[in-house]
Amino acid sequence: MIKIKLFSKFNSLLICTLLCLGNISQAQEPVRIAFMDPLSGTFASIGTSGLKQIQFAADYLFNSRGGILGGRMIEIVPLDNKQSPTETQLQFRRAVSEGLQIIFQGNSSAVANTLSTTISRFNRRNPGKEVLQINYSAVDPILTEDNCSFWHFRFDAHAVMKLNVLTDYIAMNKDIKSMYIIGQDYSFGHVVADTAIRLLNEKRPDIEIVGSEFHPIGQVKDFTPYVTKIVSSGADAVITGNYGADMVSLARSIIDSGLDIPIYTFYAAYDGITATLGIDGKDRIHLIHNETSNPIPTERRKEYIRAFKARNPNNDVTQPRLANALSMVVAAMEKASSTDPYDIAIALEDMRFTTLGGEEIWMRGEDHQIFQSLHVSVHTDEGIEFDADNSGFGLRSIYHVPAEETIVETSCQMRRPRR
Amino acid sequence: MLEVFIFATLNGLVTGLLLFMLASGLTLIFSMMGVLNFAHASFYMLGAYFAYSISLTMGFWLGLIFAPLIVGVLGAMVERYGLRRVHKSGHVAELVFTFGAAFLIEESIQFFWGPATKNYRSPDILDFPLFTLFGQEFSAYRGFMIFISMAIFIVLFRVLTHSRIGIIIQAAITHPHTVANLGHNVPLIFMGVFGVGTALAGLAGVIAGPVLTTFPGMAAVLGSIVFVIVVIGGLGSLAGAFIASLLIGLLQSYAIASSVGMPDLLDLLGVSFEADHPLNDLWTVTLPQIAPILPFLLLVLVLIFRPTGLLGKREE
Amino acid sequence: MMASIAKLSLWAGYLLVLLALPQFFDSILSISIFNQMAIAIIFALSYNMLLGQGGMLSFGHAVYFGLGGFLAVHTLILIENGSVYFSIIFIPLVGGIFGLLAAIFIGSFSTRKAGTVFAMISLGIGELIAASSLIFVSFFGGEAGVSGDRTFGPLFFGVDFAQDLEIYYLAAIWVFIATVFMYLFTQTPAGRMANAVRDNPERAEFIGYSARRVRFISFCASGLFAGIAGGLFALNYEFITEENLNAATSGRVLLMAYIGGLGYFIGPIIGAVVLTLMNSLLSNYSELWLLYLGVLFLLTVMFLPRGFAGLIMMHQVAWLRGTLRRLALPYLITGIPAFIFILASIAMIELSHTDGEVFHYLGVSLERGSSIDWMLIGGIAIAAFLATRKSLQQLKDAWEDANTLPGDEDS
Amino acid sequence: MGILTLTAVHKNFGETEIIRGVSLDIEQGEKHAIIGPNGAGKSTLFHLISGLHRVTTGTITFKQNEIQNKTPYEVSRLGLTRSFQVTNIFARMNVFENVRCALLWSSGYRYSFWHLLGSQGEINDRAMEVLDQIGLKNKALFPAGELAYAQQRALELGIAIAGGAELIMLDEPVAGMSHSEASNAVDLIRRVTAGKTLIMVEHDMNIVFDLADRISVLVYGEIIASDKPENIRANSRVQEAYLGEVGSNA
Repeated sequence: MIKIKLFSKFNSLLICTLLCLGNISQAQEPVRIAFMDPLSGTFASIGTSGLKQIQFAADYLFNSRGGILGGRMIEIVPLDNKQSPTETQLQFRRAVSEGLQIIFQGNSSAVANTLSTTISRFNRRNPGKEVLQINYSAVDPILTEDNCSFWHFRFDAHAVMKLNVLTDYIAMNKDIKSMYIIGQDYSFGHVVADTAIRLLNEKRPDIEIVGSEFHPIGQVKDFTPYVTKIVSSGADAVITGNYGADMVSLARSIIDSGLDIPIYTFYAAYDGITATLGIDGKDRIHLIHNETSNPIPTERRKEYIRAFKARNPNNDVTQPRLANALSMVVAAMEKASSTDPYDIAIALEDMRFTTLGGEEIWMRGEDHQIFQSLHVSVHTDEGIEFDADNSGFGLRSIYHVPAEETIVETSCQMRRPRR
Repeated sequence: MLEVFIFATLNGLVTGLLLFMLASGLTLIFSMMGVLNFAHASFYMLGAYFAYSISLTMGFWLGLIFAPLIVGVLGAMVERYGLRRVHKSGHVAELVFTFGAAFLIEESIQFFWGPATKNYRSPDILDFPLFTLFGQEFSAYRGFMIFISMAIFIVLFRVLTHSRIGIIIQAAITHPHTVANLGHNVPLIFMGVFGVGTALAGLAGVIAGPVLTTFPGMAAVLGSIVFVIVVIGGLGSLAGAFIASLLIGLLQSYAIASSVGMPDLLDLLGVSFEADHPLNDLWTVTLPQIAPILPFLLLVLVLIFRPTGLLGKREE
Repeated sequence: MMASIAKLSLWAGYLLVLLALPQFFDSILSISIFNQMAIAIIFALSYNMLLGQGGMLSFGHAVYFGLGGFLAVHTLILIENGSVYFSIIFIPLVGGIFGLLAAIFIGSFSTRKAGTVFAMISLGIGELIAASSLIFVSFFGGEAGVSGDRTFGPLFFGVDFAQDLEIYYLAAIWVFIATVFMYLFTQTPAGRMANAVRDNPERAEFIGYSARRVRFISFCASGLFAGIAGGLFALNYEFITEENLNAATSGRVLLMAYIGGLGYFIGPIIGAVVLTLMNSLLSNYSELWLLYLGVLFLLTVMFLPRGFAGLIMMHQVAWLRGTLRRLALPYLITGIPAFIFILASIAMIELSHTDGEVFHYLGVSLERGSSIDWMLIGGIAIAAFLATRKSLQQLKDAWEDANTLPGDEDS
Repeated sequence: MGILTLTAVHKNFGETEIIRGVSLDIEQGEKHAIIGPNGAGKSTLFHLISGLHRVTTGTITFKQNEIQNKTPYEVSRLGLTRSFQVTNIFARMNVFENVRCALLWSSGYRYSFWHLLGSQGEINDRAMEVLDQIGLKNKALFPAGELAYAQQRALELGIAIAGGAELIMLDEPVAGMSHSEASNAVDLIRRVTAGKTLIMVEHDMNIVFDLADRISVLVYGEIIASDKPENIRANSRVQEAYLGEVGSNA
């Protein structure tokens, strides 16, 4: 049926409905938060999935419960940066133009880096109009080390922290005598390779690094030649930081070659990847990430996931940290009774917060890096309560490291603005 | 070392023959119509997606038959209702049209199938190792790929040398302007050739999809390489395209298999540089690292020193 | 005399529009869009020097834009470090000079032939340099690119260019200068011979000119201006990445120049403005905007081989004859159903792609699951399409009527 | 020694020898016609002289310069110009621009990108003069590609003569024209080549005998006779090889 509505944006509709439900007599200004990630183009599936998750988190956790700061709703404003640093610049200006002062962004460390630089410059030049960057997924360590910024907060463990846990886990497996590292030829790929080699040498000097290979991002048609090298090197396991199609192609080539060795990854799940790997990847694909996927520790989180699935049957809660990040930002707002980025930033520093999963996480003030438990999971269809891509397959966590053991030193020397 | 060499050769062969299946269609189209079809790899991608959708309900083998047919019909329609209209505006317009078509096909695929990777799988019946050598498996599906590509090559060759239409096409390759004067229904032949050429690309997509991953970027990954092949082989030369396909397939495969690089060369010369040398990236570059750009390097060199390509006779 | 006054006032008007724009649209977003347009205009015009004026179809023009931009950012870094000392208003020139040097080097072997050979060399070099930029990280900065701060140079009459608006005025001046020089280039012997070589390289050789040399000069000039655009980009965004010299950027400038209209000097300007607006405005309303862009592009190639500028210029005769008014009603009669058809088609496309069950469109809520809604918009689309088709004949007649001189009706 | 001298010029395309030892000397101011059956190599000879093809062996001298290894533009700069069998103009430029471009090199503008042509009165005046000569003054702003066929041929002649070349080579200048158009064209050629050296290839014998001072007959890559028109008409070898068959249908 066609109904005439006054509001054209579906966000406004939603808020209207919720406002009416909440019986709030006077409409208050919503708190507007930008979500900047690829919503069109090659990487759109990851971005749109993230958008659905943050929108759901805002509605489920806050808007449906009467909003925040005494009845204000959260409005998520999607900004499509196409995962391009250039487009990010344009969208940043749009955000500023529309008065958005909190930007969630996660995909691609390159984008996170340029956004961080841009925001630092902008905030220095435009005092009073500052913008805050909430990085929920970009893991290049430099963002909280040499290039750390007062206006940037990271809600995911960075690559070195993750590799620390991953290599601990690998070190326990005495069957592994040799390791092959393959990655995309860019900064994250290099960080993974360099760190993995360093850490493995420390923890298991007997593991021989039989190969370390870089290939151009998105340029490789067929990974079989690389796999041939892996096979002939006699490696017992593979570490890769590949993502997207490069991850799938690599895994498929390894599986097709009949090579039955574990593959340690960062991004080999969800958004079509789990479904594509299917039975072939069972018990071979390992993933390092935060927040367990199976088993889910608390009933609250289970409910959250079920509610999400009810609203988005074709998507998964791939990044529980999005809810954590949003919740902590809201907590900071409540604590400071303000939506001013400076006040939020101060409140966020050294904040401790208990997640839906019942775990206390800590935002270190020194470098704005989150600390939370990390997990190694395996791709399987056994013991999976919450699968991915509706495929029956999913991640089962098999190794856990509590938050306090993931803490690493930082080289960050933060320049703090004066108020 | 021998095993690496053997497998590199086999891999190179698989890639090379696959590339040839694309390049042959492109060459046919170019020979007849003088159009370098920028969208050729997009039809390859369409082939993979159609086959994926068909395989969901009807299985791989029906996809193998029907997907190329659908792609071919689609290609013929693109020629009939698009390219033919642009033809009168000249070659640049045609090239730009196919460029736009490639753009649109990629966006349409994202529209209909979504941006995520598709789980398009090879048939279970071919899911066994054809042979095992030095502990490495060579999958039956790859053997099947070689078989199909060779079969296509032989059929194409027979048709071109022994059938009436083949002779017309051959004539067109060497004497593009005279065919029109022979009284053949040129528009119909154009449409047919475009359809067949794109169907070949579709077939390549059907058999490559399970191995090379079916995702919206698969055309972009292969597209420019196919161009490189037709240009290196010599525009309009099928034999040249065949040689260039294998050459590029093997070249890339060997480059990846090797592990030499600038550091080895510098060692050999007895030169060394500090790690903070401004050109450090250059001094540490390795052959596997640059393997995917070798075809472009080859292209530029060939065009500079032999603009007609390896076996080409016509320049435009 | 009259003609030159008219021309001068046209240029003055152009400058005035450039400088006055921020008075009317002063949000940060619109300034950002204007800056984008400024860059795109120079870049598209420089592309037109190649393809439109010189007949060289390039699939790698972003190389000169990008290399110019990279050098410009590195110069900014040098200024920041105090290694060199000059005002950043000259940064676009730095980019231009490097674009020129790159063009001299690459043009020395790539301009031997036009046509397919040139197109393929440009493609190969474009891919080569784009791929190399990811390997040679110390200069190109990998996928994150390199970044430099523009506020460290000496002040320019007290301006430190911290704000985008200040950059806009600088960009406007550069756009004006670049446009003037690119226009003047078309009026020089080298510019005219570029047209001649485009039309008939063989003949051009028999009037004393080396076709290769003529192409080379156009190519270098084009590289220079592409580099200036790249330098301006560097100033505006204070960073540059490999995506600014890859095939996608090269493709986009081809799109701009082609949609705008290659044969006309003003064409690329129109193309740059239209595409920039689409890019920054349309992408907000629909995830599918690239799909629409693809459709628009194909339709342009098929039905408007001379682009938007060509469409405008088609009306010159009617304008001169004063019969343009006669076309207004016929255009309206065809235009309204055509517009409805487009709106209805978009509604169907968006509705089939929407995530939720309800899709809000032009103040109307459509339900994805409702077959009545589908039939309704489908019906509107078909009706509008048929109406458009039916009205085409009257438009054609009116067009004939407006463009035929009274004398030659029977000829 | 004349303005143009060919000495033992050979041209092979692969195995086949197209030009088999042509020697020819053309005097300043001479109107010279080359005739011969189809496939005799007339156009190839033109291409060799004008630099489009390289000679295999032999020398070509134009005004004391050896030109057999020079490119078309170098030859053209020495003062030798030519037209083509197939109309060869700058189709997308207007008529005036076509002629002005042809004037550029000889006016010394070379590859200049610092002169604005609009303000160069002299070259614009001269372009208009040429247009006047070839009768296209009123079509000056017309796109060249939209002219009628005969007008395009006239324009091509205009392009050829505009640069002030001393030696003008015309390849079948009246081919494809009606009778009246052809006779107009002949008048035009006579007018614009007055005082200059002309070499032409032409099939229409009336025009050849009308225009030429001297005729060379090229058969299978060799010149079998080169003489005054009346002597050629009388030459038995020529009649046997060529004129007999052509003469009957001319």
